[in-house]
Amino acid sequence: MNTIDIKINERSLKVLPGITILQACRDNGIDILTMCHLKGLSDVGACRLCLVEIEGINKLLSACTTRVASNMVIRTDTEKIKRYQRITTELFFAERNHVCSVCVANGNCELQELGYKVGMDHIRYPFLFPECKVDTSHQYFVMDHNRCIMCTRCVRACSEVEGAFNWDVKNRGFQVRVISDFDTPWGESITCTSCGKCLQACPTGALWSKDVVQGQLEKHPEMITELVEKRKLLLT
Amino acid sequence: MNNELPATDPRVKLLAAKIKKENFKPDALIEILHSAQNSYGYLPMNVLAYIAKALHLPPSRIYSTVTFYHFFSLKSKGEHTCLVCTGTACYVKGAQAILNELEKKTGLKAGQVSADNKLGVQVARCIGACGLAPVVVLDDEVQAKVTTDEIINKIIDKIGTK
Amino acid sequence: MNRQEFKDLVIAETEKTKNSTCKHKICICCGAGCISSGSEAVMKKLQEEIIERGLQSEVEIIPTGCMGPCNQGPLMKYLPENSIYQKVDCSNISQIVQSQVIEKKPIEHLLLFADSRERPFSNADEDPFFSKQLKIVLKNCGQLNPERIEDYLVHEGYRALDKALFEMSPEDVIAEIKQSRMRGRGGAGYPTGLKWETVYKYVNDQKYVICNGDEGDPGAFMDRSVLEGNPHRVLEGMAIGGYAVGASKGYAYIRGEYPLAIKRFEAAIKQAKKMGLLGPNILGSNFSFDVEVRIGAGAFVCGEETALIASIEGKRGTPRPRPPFPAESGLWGKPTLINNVETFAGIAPIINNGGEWYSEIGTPKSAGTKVFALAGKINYSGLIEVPMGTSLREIVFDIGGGIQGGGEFKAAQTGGPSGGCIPAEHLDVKMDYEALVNLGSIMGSGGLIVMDQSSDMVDVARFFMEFCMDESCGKCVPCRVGTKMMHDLLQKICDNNASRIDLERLEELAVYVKEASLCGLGGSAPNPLLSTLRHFRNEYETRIGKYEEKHIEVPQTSEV
Amino acid sequence: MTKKKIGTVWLGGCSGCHMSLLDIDERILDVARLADIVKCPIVDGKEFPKVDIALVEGSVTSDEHLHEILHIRKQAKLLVALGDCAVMTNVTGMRNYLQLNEVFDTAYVNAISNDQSGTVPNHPALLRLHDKVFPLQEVVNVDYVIPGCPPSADAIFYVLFEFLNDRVPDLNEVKKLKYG
Repeated sequence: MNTIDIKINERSLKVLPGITILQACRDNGIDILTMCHLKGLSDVGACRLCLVEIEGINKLLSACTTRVASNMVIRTDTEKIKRYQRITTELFFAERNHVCSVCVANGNCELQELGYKVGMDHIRYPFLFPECKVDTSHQYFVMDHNRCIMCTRCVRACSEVEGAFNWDVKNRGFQVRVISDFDTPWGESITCTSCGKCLQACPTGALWSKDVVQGQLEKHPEMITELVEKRKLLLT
Repeated sequence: MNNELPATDPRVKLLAAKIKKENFKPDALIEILHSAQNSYGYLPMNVLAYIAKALHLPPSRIYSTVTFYHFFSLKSKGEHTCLVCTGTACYVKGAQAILNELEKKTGLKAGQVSADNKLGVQVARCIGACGLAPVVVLDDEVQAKVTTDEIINKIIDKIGTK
Repeated sequence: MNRQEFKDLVIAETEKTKNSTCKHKICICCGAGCISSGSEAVMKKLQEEIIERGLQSEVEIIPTGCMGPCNQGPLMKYLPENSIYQKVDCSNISQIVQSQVIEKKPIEHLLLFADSRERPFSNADEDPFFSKQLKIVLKNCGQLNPERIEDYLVHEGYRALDKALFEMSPEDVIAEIKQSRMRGRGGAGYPTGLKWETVYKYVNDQKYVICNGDEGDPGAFMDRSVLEGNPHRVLEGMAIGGYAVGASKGYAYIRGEYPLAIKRFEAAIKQAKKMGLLGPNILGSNFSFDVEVRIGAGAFVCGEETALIASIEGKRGTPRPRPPFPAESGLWGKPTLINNVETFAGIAPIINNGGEWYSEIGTPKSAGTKVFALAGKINYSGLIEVPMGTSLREIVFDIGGGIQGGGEFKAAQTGGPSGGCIPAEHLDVKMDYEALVNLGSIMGSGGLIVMDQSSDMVDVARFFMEFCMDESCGKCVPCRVGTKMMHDLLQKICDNNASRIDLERLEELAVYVKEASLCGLGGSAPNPLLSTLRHFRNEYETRIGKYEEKHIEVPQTSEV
Repeated sequence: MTKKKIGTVWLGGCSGCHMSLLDIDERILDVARLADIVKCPIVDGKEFPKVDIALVEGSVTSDEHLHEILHIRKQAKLLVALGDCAVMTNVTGMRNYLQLNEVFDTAYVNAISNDQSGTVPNHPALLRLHDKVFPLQEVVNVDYVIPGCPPSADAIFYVLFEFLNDRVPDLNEVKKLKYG
């Protein structure tokens, strides 16, 4: 198949046309931070962690939504990008109430991992401490809005993979919250199939199953990716 | 849930007609919500459920759309509404002071409705009448270059008491 | 209606106007501003007065769109003398008719600006408020009845569409627009011709044209006035756009806050369809074009093109990353041309008079005219249209009549919550896209708010940040959390509770939000803050100084 | 070379960080060779003395804490925030999205108790809680932070040892960053 030449961080690479910059990086072992991206789900470019610099373009673009073009010269590791990744991470932590020590996802959390990766030892911005609900109405699962980072991976897993459309987002600005149906308690949802895909898609301790305790949560987001891959068999 | 809309309600007929006119297209959701809010004054939950069913849209999609836009309200806005424009021109001409005074006099914060549902106080981000700043809209009637006293008097005229 | 029938109709209508027995015309401004000031009652009273005096065959009363000086409304214009009366009241109608119509004498003390000018002008065009202006987009706004398509036809209406359809190929139209060097009037100033060409080049059996009338900038109301005052002009521009790029369907997205604009635009669509100027095979050509109105529901972010598209699709108005641009993948994934109301309103004159004519107006990089909504602490506020490159001083002092109450000019805010403040030392800046960007502001949609010494610039920055915080769609982190953080920090500074470190953090955040945000809302939200920091840093310093005085013994927080 | 002085203190926290400090076990001898621990919650001392390094556990929750941290800031050359509470309020900050009186009512009035007295203690000798809990860096200048709930003994020892040898530690570099 035809390939095109691109350059990432001074490395010359041959990649397939039409893939995203993120895909090109991952295929070639170049680390790129993401939060809202989950392979298999559509990309929304919301977390802004995968921002890259592209020569000739005076804006930072999200690698997950930008496609490679021939002779593109990309940088993923400049000081500015690193600084912005750290600010983004700090804003994630400051936005809601992330109390790692009492969180089910402690030690198994993509947000925690992100903090370590960007070397965040403290948060320079004042915490917002919003009042957030913990919805325990579902028979098996819990939605803890304190830990939600609004990546909307659950929303997309529910609509794109399960097709149930139980989840969506209400309000706007910093008042956005993930909702079930008409903002009804999850347990009273008429659309939820209790499939649990949203739990696997969630990067933090916002969605979890009632049978786990603090620090015991295990997540398998790759399960979503596999489901999507296997679906493709139906088309062949 | 026994909150189905009564088919005899003229507002339901209006809503049904609007949905039909829009060919049951999900992308007409916002137009349909506008029309529903016009006849109900706000968007009651059973109306949203009705729309969801008619357009085959998931409830979450409808709720997320409704809460995204300022225009739509899930709560009754009160029989009479007093909307203070806080756009830039009005801000420069002292809209904040009018709002503060109004909030003090009525005991209602912006977005609240009085206990008897007679009066609701709201704010808008520019209604585009900047040449007339500061502007207050009383029950869809634009009051130009207002003072707080004028507005208070007009409100008293409308709702009778303080 | 085919082409010949259209031409005959235009001739017939023009003849009719020419041969009218009415020697006097009285225009009453029925823009939203004047209606709120009571122009509808004035019109009713005037009609009664005319009937009472038996002058129906001599005086024609025309309800028109915005005349400009909205602050002085209700406005009434007497033609052919072109005398404008301000703050007309039912009680002085009789007097005006008697004096102006019967005795042919203007009543000086009722004329426009009579209360502030030494001598008002009986021909309003001689007043500096108008004489310094050049009206292209607003040309017919205060002259014709926006609810009658015939009025528009008499004023060269749909002639450009006719010309484009029968005398020009789509490539010719695009070439003409390119030659005009017109730039999008929505704010960013992207060359219109280039945009059209891009959409034209994408091959697809379905393309769309969208007119962006979601004028969300607080302080801007030019789109409203154009839609209310001359809806057919916008419609014609959209149809020409559709022809040029190969689209058969158009959407006009109009703010829900503008019910009158919606009503008039919908009426205009109906009239145009009836005459065959919209719909299948326009004027007998192969080109079909239909327009539908979509009503906005109150979300500033929907002015962003990808958010606007989501909104037309009936969803939350959240933007998505670009590329791909709407020109490639827009409404329902199809190539889509999106232009602002003012841009579309400027198309017909370019087709009629040629791109070269237009390109000679304005500055080398920004051609044509720009409509500004002048408001704030200024004597004559309202809607004005000036050639690009007019200096801020001319706008504020010559047209706007200077600062209200004899105050001192402190700053002009352009571009609304996405723009910045221009301080007094830059009063001579020639207003065009580049000059404003160089000063840390933007042209934006054209809101121009004048502030005097009573305005506190830190509070102004906080005000705009609060706006952006409320209007952020909440999708991307920098804008969702960043605007909230910046707002809180600004509030802290306003309360004299912020340290130097807070200011440093604020500045770092501002640059981050500007660069890292997904869409233009976040990308420009820090502009008011950054520009006030640049031009009025001392006001920030003063407040930090007040905090430091209070906390002399407490060590300052600092970077760890 | 004169020995350095270390002081440790425990503000709004659970003392877990101090437990972790004790977990450095025999490595305390390495510390003792280079420094004296002149103040810590288990060594009595009325006032926080002048020190080279102050390890501060916990967040600022009351007027007493505020007073103390301002004092420590003046006394310490190097102020180290120890543990998640000091760095990001952690569990102590979980009352920040509630009203203080709700918290009191839950703890004293509505909670099941022996005497059923149901009153909020209110004695002048008691410390007065602030409405909101703050991490240290929002109140004073913090020179170094060791997050973790608790931070591992390894991390604490590493930071102390580097500082005592006049080197600047980098928790990120040695992969000892941890929250929770």
